Amino acid sequence: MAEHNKRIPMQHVVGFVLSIALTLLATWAALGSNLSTTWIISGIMILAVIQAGIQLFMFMHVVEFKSQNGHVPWNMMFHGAVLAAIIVAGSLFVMSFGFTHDHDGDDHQQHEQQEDDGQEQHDEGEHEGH
Amino acid sequence: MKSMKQFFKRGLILLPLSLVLFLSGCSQMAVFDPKGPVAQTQSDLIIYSIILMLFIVVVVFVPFGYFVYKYRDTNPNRKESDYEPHMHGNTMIEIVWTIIPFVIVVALSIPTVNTLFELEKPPESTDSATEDTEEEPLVVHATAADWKWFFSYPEEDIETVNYLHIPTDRPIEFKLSSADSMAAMWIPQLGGQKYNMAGMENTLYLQADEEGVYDGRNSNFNGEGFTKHTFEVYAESEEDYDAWVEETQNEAPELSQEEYDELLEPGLTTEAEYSSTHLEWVDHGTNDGRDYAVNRHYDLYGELMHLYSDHEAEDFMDEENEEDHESH
Amino acid sequence: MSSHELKTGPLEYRTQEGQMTIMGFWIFLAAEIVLFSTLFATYAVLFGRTADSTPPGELFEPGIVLIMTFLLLTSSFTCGLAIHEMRRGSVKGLLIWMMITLLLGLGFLGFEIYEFIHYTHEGATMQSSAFWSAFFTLAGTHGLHVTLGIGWAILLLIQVAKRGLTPRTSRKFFVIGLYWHFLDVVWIFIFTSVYLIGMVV
Amino acid sequence: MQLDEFFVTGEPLIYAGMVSIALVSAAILFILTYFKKWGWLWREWLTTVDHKKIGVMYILSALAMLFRGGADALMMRTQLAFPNMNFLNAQHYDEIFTTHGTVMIIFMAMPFLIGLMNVVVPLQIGARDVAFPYLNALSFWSFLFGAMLFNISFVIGGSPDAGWTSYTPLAGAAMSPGPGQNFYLMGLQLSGIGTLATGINFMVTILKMRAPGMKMFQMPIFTWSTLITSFIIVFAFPILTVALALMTLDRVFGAQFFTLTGEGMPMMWANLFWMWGHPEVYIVILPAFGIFSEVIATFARKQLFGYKAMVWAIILIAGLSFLVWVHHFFTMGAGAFVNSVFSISTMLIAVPTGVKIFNWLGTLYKSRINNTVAMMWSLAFIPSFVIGGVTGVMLGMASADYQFHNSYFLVAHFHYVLIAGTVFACFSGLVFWYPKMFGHKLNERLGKWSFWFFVIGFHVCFFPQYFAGLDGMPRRVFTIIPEWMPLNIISSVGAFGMGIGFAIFVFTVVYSYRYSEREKTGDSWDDGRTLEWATPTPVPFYNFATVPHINSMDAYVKLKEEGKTTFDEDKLEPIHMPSNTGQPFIMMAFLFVASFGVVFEWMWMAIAGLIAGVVMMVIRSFDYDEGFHVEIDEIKRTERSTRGL
Ligand code: HEA
Ligand code: HEA
Ligand code: CUA
Ligand SMILES: [Cu+2]
Repeated sequence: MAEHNKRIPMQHVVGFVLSIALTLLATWAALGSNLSTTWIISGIMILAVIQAGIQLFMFMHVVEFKSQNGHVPWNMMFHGAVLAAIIVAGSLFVMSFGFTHDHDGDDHQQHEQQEDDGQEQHDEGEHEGH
Repeated sequence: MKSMKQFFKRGLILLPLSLVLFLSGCSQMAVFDPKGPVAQTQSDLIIYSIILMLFIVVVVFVPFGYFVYKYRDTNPNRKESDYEPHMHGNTMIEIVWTIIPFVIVVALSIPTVNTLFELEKPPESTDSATEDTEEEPLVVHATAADWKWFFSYPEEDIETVNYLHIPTDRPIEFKLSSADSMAAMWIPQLGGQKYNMAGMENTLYLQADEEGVYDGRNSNFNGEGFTKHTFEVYAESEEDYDAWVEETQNEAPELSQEEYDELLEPGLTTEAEYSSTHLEWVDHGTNDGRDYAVNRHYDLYGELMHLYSDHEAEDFMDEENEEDHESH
Repeated sequence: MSSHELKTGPLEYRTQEGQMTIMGFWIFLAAEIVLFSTLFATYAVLFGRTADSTPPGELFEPGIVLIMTFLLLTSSFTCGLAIHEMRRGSVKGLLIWMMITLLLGLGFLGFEIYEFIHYTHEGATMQSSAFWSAFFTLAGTHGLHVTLGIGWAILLLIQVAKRGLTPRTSRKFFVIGLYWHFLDVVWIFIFTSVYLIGMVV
Repeated sequence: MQLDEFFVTGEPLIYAGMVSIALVSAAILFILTYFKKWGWLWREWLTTVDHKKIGVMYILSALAMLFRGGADALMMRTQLAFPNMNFLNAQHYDEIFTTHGTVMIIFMAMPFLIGLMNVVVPLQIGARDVAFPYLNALSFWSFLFGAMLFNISFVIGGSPDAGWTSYTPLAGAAMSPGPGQNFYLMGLQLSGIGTLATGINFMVTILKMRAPGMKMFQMPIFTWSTLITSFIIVFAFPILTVALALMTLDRVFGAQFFTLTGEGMPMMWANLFWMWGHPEVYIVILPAFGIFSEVIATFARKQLFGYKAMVWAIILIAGLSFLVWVHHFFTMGAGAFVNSVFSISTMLIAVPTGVKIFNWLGTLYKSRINNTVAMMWSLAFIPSFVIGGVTGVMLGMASADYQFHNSYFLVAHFHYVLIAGTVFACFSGLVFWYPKMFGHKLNERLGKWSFWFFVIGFHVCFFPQYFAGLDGMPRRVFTIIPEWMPLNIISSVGAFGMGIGFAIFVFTVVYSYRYSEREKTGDSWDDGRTLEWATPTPVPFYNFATVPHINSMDAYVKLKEEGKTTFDEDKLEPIHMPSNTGQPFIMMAFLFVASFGVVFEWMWMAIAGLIAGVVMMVIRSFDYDEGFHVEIDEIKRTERSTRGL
């Protein structure tokens, strides 16, 4: 990366501009647009992942191979992301049956996964009152 | 060497030993003495898995014993060809011993998944006499509290403490919840357990095919009184059951909220029955009922009972229970 | 350990000790990812469990959060510039950009503290419900990391002022750079999945 | 707080415990002072950063913890031997199984294995120390202070009593008031920091400090298992850190994560606990697998069968270990679909584990077995562990687990894997590497006695428990009903058999210290295959004067065949070594004080300790100590004397 001899590191500037832009886009999508909730959530989560990528690749030199660290940084970040997915999605998947929102009466969403599997009557029977 | 031989023997002895124990024990051990369709399914599944596991055990133990015996350095019959220090592997055989276990796992998974889904439904009638009547399951709310059990029959409007009556040949739909700590309702001879948790409700289907008295208990550790957190299940014919219901409705006192709150206090209690249920003012299985007991008795949970195994508490309970049972 | 010295390349990678520390720090960051994802998972599972306290939709304010986000994003950028200056061999550039980074970080912290106090006044505290416990713990853990980062960076500023750029000091700065960017990544997810989603749902 | 609340009172056993702790401490202080050993202790041990010494300290502490956990176990088995025993009351029994489980897994099994890793791994890869020696010392002291904190609960404040799993809401502030549960939280938190640091340390050590030329797929298998274990540690321990922190917030600061009030969610604790807890059990089994591989290959005098498959099996097991946690709460009611998914993923672990078992059998095939004590422990592992493993798979069948869960069937399963796997490996590895650590072998004849007592006792103790479980005996009951008596008596007899085995083992150590021949060669067993046996004994503090170029597996076998040693006088260069430091010890002592403050909710103490700990970190940051160089002359002198040149 001969870049580092230059006075102004373009990579950083581009990364910065992109992250500001993506943040604004996400804010607009969430607060200004009238997309459906599902779309907003998945959309802004994707934007967040892209931003994380910008930090990792443009600021953190995650693939700086001359560092003698080989694939380790990249590898650790990748597996960290996999674990993050397992922990967050796994917890939601497993714990969803514990939601006790009988006050807002919207417990069907929580059982989606199981219902998808043709388990309608049961899950509802099993967890009425949630 | 002496130790070598012992080694070899132990491997061989364990096998028949386990078989003997299994065969002689099958009729007595609670899990292998099922008294209803749910426990029956589980017992069948377990026996099926034990057979496969014994196969694996043999497949490992036999070559193990043989190699350890044959290739020991001190074996007087060693041949030159018995030693190949540079053998590094064999792809063919490695594939074989990956695939066979995989196949066994598949063979275990299929019935496991099937029964899992089956257990979420009321058991299908096994008795040909009742086949066409297709009875609705009897709903019983089983609520655990430190350290007693409440069984509420909403339809019948009765409630019992630390024991319950059920009709045979009819599925029971247990609505499990807890007033405070997490418990698990387990009646080994009728089927496996599920957790009782405050603020939520689990459903457990069980059914008895044979009349009798079965031991039930909380199997999930929940503090000092855990060991005594038990109850008894009286499975009886439809008629006897109906008679019991009627008798309880007519003769048992009503359950007042004050009395219920007192019962909820952490500690042991005796058996009791009432002609109304606590569901009228609280269902611990709902979000609103989750902190009912904690709010009332917050400061009492930490108090020690100094429970010894032959403490008065137990004697007292035994006596009371005997009196009680004359009426059942 | 002196055996693996390099003669070229960035200072921080020249000694084997430097390489190992940086690799170790990447591994530590992986552990941090897991730490924060556990907090996120807890937050997600406890989402909506506000009991009788104020729901988040009524308290979250896009304005403040957006300012906080820009402060942190900018600080991440200036931190990148600081490390860039370091690699160009400029102690002065490093010091200046790093101090700007810290000021931005302090600004972020100031807003966060203000925000927490505000919520507390509105009756949303760590104790009021599962949701708020999860919220304060997640955001608070991030805030604590920022605080530690600032303290740590100040120590390093003193060291580099005293010793100039050596393999050792530049390694330390490189590592704190990684840390700082990482905190930005975490914040992006807090911003998105806590605040934005909290305001949408 | 009153003094009589501070000290645990009322139980003769506890008074006895206090008296013995006081006596032992006094005796130690007296001996140290009398023989003027304080300086020696500080210089040689408390401030050391040498991986070998740290390893030895880990192992000694772990043996002490095995004694403590074992004493707990014997008390439980006494209470359970007959119906209506009144040796322990319910409360005391609860405390004892809680501390037994926690001590055995966190403060015995893990530190024992980490100790062996510390001693062996740098030697196996031809390194002079671990990557971060200072951090390594920090890890050890954090473990030891964590363990001490947990153990003093026995006499001060009261022990935790909610099980090693500490399920909420039982373990929450409402149902378990008082410091007991806080000891669990802070003890584990403090030692957890060290474990995480160890994981990072070993990953970097193995990735960056291998002898020149040694490729990943030429590493000794124990090194491989250490690498993968470290990987699991790095990804699993932060989950525990968070879970413990959240429960601490609940208990000490009134947060509502796992409470019944404020819409907290007790189930989430179980979820988080097992997300760490399941990987944890593989953290204690994978290094064990590594040890067995080394020992079996060495004493079968044969290359490990299917090395590559063995490595990939470890990797696969590690990967799967993060996908099965729900099997610990199949009965929570998550529904048939969730249970099916986790049931299948659980059973899949049988496949790579089976590959390992069969490869060990393959190693024995056409071998020349030298039946030493170390080998006997490893051989005994194979059939015993298979019993534990296949019953594990039975537990993995969710619909059957409804009947096994929380019963003695489960207790039998995990002792079969933990003891036949982890404990046998600890004994095997300790006996195997003992001459490297202490310069003499353990007496083989006594070793066999302790082996047979322990192994037979083990089967007698735990095999009947499977049947007790099938007969409906739940775990964690403090007294049994008459129907379960026959099985329980047998089991208790077995437990005491193990106790005798352990006692003989301790005797063996003392006996061998006095009577065993001192080691002269580095390759104590004559059949060493890996680089640790290429070092002279005692191992010089810098390990290798010169490091050879490695280009094959079983590096030392090759060297021996070629008639070479690792020592090459012409290539000597000054060796750079880190200096000793008391900082890690002091830093962790402060954090110990802080944790103690949290346990009793004395915030002034917690904050003071924390500030002092932070000050130590600042001092460390300004510490530019460069270590020192060992000059060529000194290296020559050392090598000549140890190698007898
Ligand atoms: C060293 C520790 C260790 C190890 C290695 C294992 C290994 C396994 N464990 Fe175990 N387990 C524990 C420690 C361990 N466990 C502990 C401590 C608990 C209880 C905690 C508590 O509640 O307090 C527990 C609890 C536990 C449960 C929860 C039960 C319950 O609470 O109801 C389950 C359920 O699935 C389970 C399954 C397994 C499986 C499938 C394996 C597999 O990895 C086993 C694989 C090995 C083999 C199968 C044998 C060799 C293979 C072959 C010879 C090939 C052919 C075999 C087949 C095709 C089957 N374990
Ligand atoms: C590595 C882990 C490990 C190890 C090695 C052991 C070792 C032993 N365990 Fe433990 N055990 C657990 C991990 C372990 N256990 C866990 C996690 C639990 C669950 C806890 C919970 O439910 O929360 C548990 C629970 C548990 C129970 C169930 C308690 C209950 O649910 O009510 C029992 C009961 O028998 C038991 C017994 C034993 C015995 C007899 C040993 C023996 O192997 C011990 C042998 C060692 C010694 C005996 C050394 C002591 C020696 C002396 C004191 C010398 C002097 C003695 C004489 C001369 C006789 N254990
Ligand atoms: Cu919800 Cu159980
Ligand atoms: Cu597990």
